[in-house]
Amino acid sequence: MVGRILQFVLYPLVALAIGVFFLGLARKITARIQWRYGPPLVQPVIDMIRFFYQKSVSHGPVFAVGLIMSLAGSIVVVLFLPFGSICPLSGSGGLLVVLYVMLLAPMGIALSGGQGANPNISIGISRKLILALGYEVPFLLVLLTVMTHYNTISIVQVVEAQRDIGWSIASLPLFLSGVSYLLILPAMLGFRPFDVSTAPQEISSGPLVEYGGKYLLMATIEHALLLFIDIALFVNLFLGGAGNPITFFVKMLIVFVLVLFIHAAFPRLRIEQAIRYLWKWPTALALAGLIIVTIGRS
Amino acid sequence: MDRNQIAKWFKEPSKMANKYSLHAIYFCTGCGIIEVPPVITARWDAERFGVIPVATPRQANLFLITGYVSVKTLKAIIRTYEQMYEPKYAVAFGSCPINGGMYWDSYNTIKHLDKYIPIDGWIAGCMPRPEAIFVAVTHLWTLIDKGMANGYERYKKYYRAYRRNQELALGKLEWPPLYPIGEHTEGGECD
Amino acid sequence: MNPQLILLIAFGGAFLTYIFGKISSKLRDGAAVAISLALVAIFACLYGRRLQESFYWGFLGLNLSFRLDAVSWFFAIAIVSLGALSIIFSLRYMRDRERTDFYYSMMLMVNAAMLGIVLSSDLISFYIFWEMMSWCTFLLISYNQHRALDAGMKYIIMSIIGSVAMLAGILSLYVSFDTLLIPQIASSLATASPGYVLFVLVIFGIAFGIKNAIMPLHTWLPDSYAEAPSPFTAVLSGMLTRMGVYGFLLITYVVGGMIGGTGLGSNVLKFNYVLAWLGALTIVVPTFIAMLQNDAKQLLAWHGIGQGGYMVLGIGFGVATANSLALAGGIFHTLNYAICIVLLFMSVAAVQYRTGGVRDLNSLGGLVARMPVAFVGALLGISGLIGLPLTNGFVSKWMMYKALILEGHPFLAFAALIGTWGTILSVYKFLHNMYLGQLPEKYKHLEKSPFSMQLPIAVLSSAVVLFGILPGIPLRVINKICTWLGFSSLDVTIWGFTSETGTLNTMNLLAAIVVVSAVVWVLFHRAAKSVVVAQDDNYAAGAYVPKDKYHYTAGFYEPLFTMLRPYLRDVVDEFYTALAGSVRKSCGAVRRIYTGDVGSYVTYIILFLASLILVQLRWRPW
Amino acid sequence: MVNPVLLIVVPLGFAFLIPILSLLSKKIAKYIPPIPLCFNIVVSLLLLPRALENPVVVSIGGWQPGFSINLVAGPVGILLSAIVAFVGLLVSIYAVDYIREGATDRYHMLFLLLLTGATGVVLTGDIFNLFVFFEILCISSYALVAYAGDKAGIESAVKYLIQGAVGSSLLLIGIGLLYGLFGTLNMADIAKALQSPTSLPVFVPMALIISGLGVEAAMFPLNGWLPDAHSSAPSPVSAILSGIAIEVGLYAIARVVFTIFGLSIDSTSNFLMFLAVLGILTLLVGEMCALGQNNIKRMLAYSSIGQMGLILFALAMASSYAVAGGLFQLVSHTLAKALLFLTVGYMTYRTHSLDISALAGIGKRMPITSLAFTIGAFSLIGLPPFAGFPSKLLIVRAALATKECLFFVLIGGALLGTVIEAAYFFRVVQVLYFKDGNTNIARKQVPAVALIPIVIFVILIVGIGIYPKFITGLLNSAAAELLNRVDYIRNVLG
Amino acid sequence: MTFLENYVFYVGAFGLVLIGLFTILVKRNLIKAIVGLAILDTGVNLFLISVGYLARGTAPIYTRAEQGAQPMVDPVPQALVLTAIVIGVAVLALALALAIRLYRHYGTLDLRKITEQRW
Repeated sequence: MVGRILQFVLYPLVALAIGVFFLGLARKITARIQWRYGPPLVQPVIDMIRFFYQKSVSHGPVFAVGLIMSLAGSIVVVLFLPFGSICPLSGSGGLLVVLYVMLLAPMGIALSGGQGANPNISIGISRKLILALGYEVPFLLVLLTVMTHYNTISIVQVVEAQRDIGWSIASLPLFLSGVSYLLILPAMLGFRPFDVSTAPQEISSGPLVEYGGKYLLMATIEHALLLFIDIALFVNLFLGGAGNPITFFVKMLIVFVLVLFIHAAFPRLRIEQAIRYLWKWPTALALAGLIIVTIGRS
Repeated sequence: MDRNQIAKWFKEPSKMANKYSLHAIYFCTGCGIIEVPPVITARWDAERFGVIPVATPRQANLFLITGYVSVKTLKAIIRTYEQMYEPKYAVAFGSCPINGGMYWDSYNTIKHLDKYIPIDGWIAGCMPRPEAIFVAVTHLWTLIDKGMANGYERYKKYYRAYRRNQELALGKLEWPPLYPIGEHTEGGECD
Repeated sequence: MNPQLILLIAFGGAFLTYIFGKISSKLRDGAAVAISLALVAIFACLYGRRLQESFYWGFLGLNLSFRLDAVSWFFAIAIVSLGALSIIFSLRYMRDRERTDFYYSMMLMVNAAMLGIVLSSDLISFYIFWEMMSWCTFLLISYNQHRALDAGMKYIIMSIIGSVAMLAGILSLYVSFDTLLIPQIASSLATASPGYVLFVLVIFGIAFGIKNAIMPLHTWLPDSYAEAPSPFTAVLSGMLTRMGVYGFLLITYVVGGMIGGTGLGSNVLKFNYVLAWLGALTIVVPTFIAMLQNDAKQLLAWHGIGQGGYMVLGIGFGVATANSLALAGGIFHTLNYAICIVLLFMSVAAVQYRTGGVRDLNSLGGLVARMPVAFVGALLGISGLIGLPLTNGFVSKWMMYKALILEGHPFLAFAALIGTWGTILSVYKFLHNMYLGQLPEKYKHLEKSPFSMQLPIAVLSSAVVLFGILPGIPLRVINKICTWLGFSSLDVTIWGFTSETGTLNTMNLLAAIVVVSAVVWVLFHRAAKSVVVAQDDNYAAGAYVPKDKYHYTAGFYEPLFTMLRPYLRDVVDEFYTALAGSVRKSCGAVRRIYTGDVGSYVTYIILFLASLILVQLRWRPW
Repeated sequence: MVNPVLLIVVPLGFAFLIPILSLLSKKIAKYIPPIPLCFNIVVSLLLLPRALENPVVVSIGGWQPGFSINLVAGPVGILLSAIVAFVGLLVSIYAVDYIREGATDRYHMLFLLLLTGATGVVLTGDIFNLFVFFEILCISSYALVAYAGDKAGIESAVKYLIQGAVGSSLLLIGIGLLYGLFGTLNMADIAKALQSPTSLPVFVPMALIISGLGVEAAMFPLNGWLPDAHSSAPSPVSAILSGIAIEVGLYAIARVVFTIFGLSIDSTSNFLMFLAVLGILTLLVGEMCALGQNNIKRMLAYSSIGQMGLILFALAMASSYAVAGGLFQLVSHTLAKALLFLTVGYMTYRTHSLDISALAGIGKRMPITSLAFTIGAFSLIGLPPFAGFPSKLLIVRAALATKECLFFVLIGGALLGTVIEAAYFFRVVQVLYFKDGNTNIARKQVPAVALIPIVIFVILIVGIGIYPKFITGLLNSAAAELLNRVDYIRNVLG
Repeated sequence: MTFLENYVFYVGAFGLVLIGLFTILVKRNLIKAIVGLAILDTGVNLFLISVGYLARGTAPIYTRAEQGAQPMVDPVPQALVLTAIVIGVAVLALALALAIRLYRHYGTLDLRKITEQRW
């Protein structure tokens, strides 16, 4: 019981730590790729401390409530994802619940941003939602492929099934889905070339325009957790999860660095280009995977 | 980081974080902006010091004013400065904001930026080299450490005067005062 | 309390209200509220009761009979409670309008007719009440005049097409089996030929499909929803349209014998698969069309179509695969959708009431500061529509998705899931453009919505959350419906489901979300204080954004639309419009027969005589 | 001892009394028509119990049936004569106020003559007598259509007259041929002599008679006069023409087809099928023409054509259900259409225009009249709980019960017609209530004397719609009588 | 010849009917159409008479009992024709009256032009 409670308390903190580490790593590696020295790895932490202590303005209650909802949603999603052997809330609805709880984060940001009443926020949210629609099409297809293939909606069972038959990404029908997931991962994480919704140069970082101080802190934490969630989901579904947290972390790290290379090397796409891309190759791959799985099943 | 640093972190986390996380907002107000890209890109890489450019004053705590300030730009500068959260630092770049520089007799530039918003540091030169920006940043650190980078407090204290100067230069401002002005009295020009 | 008495109260109440209205408007309002609340009380008392009444009333030798069982109770309680809430909502909304007597009596009449539909146990009384509902609805839709007239025409034409199809179906059943009692037909159909069963299914499918606005038959809906008076739109979208769902359940029951028996009637299955796919189509296309709308009610109306697709998908699929989870999901979604959409329409109506009828999304904004209750209603409403966890919509959608995935129909599931994303995009636009964003100067001093509007919104909002947290409450009744339809019952707990393939426990979710939110809130609270500033104090590259000069939210999803607009035309509607145009044209051509020239008329007479004799000579039958 | 002859003699006498009495006072004429019509209703109701048991056969002049002119007051006859008298009564009450200009005494005389003719047609047992009464009906209706003396009325009357005269000539030729074949004019006698309608010599008179009667009964290609006449006549006349005259024509066709020629669906189905097709054709053409109309009375007239088509279709199915349904439809159409014309009469009187668009906003100015119009329209469409619903229900059921593909298709056409009908009637209802129109029209009800018939019609429509048993018994026996040829012959000839 | 002898009245009657119909169909003038109606009526009447006609029959009056050996023509059609003639006259009178009124309204009797009441 104590262990379970500890899991509940510690697991989100671990996830947050990993997420923040990834944020720092992202800045560092990007800098190295750009032939810069880069900030210290703890720079995001320093930033977050500053945000914590800095004053801020609020545009109304929804401005805060939306962010709280968003962050809470992200933390709850973390609780649903197995992390190695740690999995506090696995038995409560499975992947479908994860899918829906994941909606809380963008919805919260969108609500909060809406209250901000800034033209850049409007544009940013509009782009964010459009982009979300863009990557949700292949993403949902991928998830459905996995769920149909293993005939379960529980992530834990997907992980267990992979323990017997090897990684999903190595098996044929799911290979396509895995590739598709990898292709849309930058979009899900808001990395380049899909960072048009928060483009700083163009729309003053979009939904984040009015955030400062603790608001920005929460948005940063939310982003860190998003990194954790999306990558952990990939690792769980396609890379066989892991028996212990360390292996799991290593797998996540590999995937993240892969995404990071794309992030550092590509310019930003316009929103139509992004959608066009997302609905072309990743969707085609995911669809092919789903068709194969469906045929194989029947 | 030595032990001293760590002790400082525990003692005054807010001040330390402010120091090492200078998120800068700058306007392309004048020619000085040409020096900023080298500063933030591979050649000089300001990110080493935690200085990164951000897109909005809400996230920033460092305001770089790069070059001369025309009257029209002044309005945007004031607005942006007021929208930054405390603690906030303004650094003027080049000689024009200091005294008008080569535009000293222009009808359309302001001469002393300090009359309109409080400036915490000046970088002289026309143009200053990128290294000068690093010097400014390190100086700013010192000032922050000593509690002397307190332009925002000055602004609050003498807001009435600042506002009056701003209105003298720009005419009536559209937005309401940031701080309560109270009843308007004669005099009280700062510095 | 027998069903006739209830109907007598309902219909009599409608008439009485009209008469009272001639005496005093206060009396009328009181009567309308009292009658609707009395009906709610009656049905609340009748929970779990089973009634069956049959009496000969001299209707062409047909018995009219009424019943009350799980399914009719479920729908009836929804009808009367939503009806009562809309009546309460109307009190202020309709106060200074003309013809309010007519409005109230028609509202009560529609409710009474819907009650009649769900309480009737034979098809002829079902049909009578169905038609009464149709024309009452027509009158109410047309109430707002101007553009409402076309909407009303569209509605009534499609509705009449549906009901004549249904009439033919009903009478064909009567001719075949010599009975119209639903249970007897159910037992008779078990022995009918498969082709005949398919005929019955299709013809009733058309009738109920039109009412439920399934994709190729949906075109009446958007305009009608948009143009009807808003409190009535709530009823129209919440329950009236969903009479189609009730109809599908009825079909399911009628042909249910075929499923329960040994051989699953293949035609029934095919029909239901087609239904499920149509449901999927209905989810996707209208939901995306909804994004294009700039009229708040039109937007919600398209969602009305889309969400109807979920119900049809759930029921059709549930029947096709004998999966009670999907079926229960479909039925539950009917209730959830009704609550949410009524909530949303009421919140729109509250805004309309205060802003003087504005419902153009491009000219509203920022109303959260002025009308917080309406905003909370709208927020919970859209959360329910999307299916965010801890709202009722989540549970029903989860049930359907799970069934679809585990039965191996990922494409249907995909349609439903992507529909959710379409929903998010469009309802966010709705919420944002109406309540968030900038507040236009002219609405700076808008008053809060009056209490009689806040009350229904509050009640429905709490229902959204209550059924989301404790889905077991309605699911217990729905379970009974499933068993009535001949399906296996579900393992329902008060918190969700327990089964091997995947459980749902809303308590876990609730606890997690509440605790985590509390922690986050504490963190938030511990951080440096923030100052509340005016909405227009925001950063736009240092410029001061002049008030009311710009509206940021116009063309909210423009990049997407430029991509999708060519594909998101309502082709069906265009087809119907063209069809109607050509019918009108051909009617004009037919009229030319009457040339006005006596010579041609006499020629017709002689030709007719000649053709009669010709018929005799050529077509010699005798 | 009431005698069916009274049903004809009394109105006829009163009709000729009117010009004489109006010599005394101009105002008295308009109060006269209700008297004989009330009398007729009473007589019909008194005859009803007897007629239901056994048709009352009266021979005139004391000759035995077969040689004399006789009246056969069976359930159909009594039913229809009661309806004629009843609708006539209500319309005449309405006309007390409505008909103000022109030679009012002659209007009332012609009105009574028309009703006399109609009563005669439904009661007579003699085919030439039928022709005579028919001519009475027709000539008085020609004159009534022209009553207003305006351009439209005269033109329509002339056209009506020419077509009607041609039609009655055809009818007369047919009667002559029948007489030449069988040497008798008594319908029962002819029926007895005529064994099968299959031979050409028998068929030709039938074709001639059907075409002749069809002109009056508004069968599809023969109804060129109807929209003109019904729309340009004064509204009470339109009500009578639409509500009674064409129904009587249809009754005559049914009588001829079923009783004289003995067609039935099993032996000689094809001709009846042809009639059924014709009925649906009439229905569709009527409804389609009505759809685009802007003239409200013309629209109603076309709608009458459509309804006639439906009745013809029902009668042509020749099963007892179908005929009962057809008669029910006949009754409900009579009530509804008379109601519609009466309400429209005052509406157009108020707006000075026959355009539908001119009726905008009338719902607020004349609420009761508009409500009555709405109810009439709903009843015609066949919406519950109005009288049109059970009748349509019966017809559809009968068509489905035939289990013949053709009838399925045809009933599909009929239902399509219903949809079109709904389209134009609902449009008018919208215009009445939901369009803002001319606000100059004062809010004023129709005069009470005109309101009485309207309200009675409404009550009847709703009453029959809710409780159709009220008349179904009578209709069933009427249908049985109409179909049962053998009984008819036995009853008449003894 | 016997055919013509036996059926001459029928032929004549139908000839008249056809002429009448032809007139109504073809003639534009209302008066001519009315004349056509009259011809049609006459034809029909003639036809009715000839239905009851017997060659060399006597008038059907029983008072001349001595002629009993001779067949009598059928009296019924004659009665019918009397009625029909009366009706025909009434119709014609009405038609002509209406024609006068129509001319006042339209200033023409051309039936092709009097088509205000249509579709």
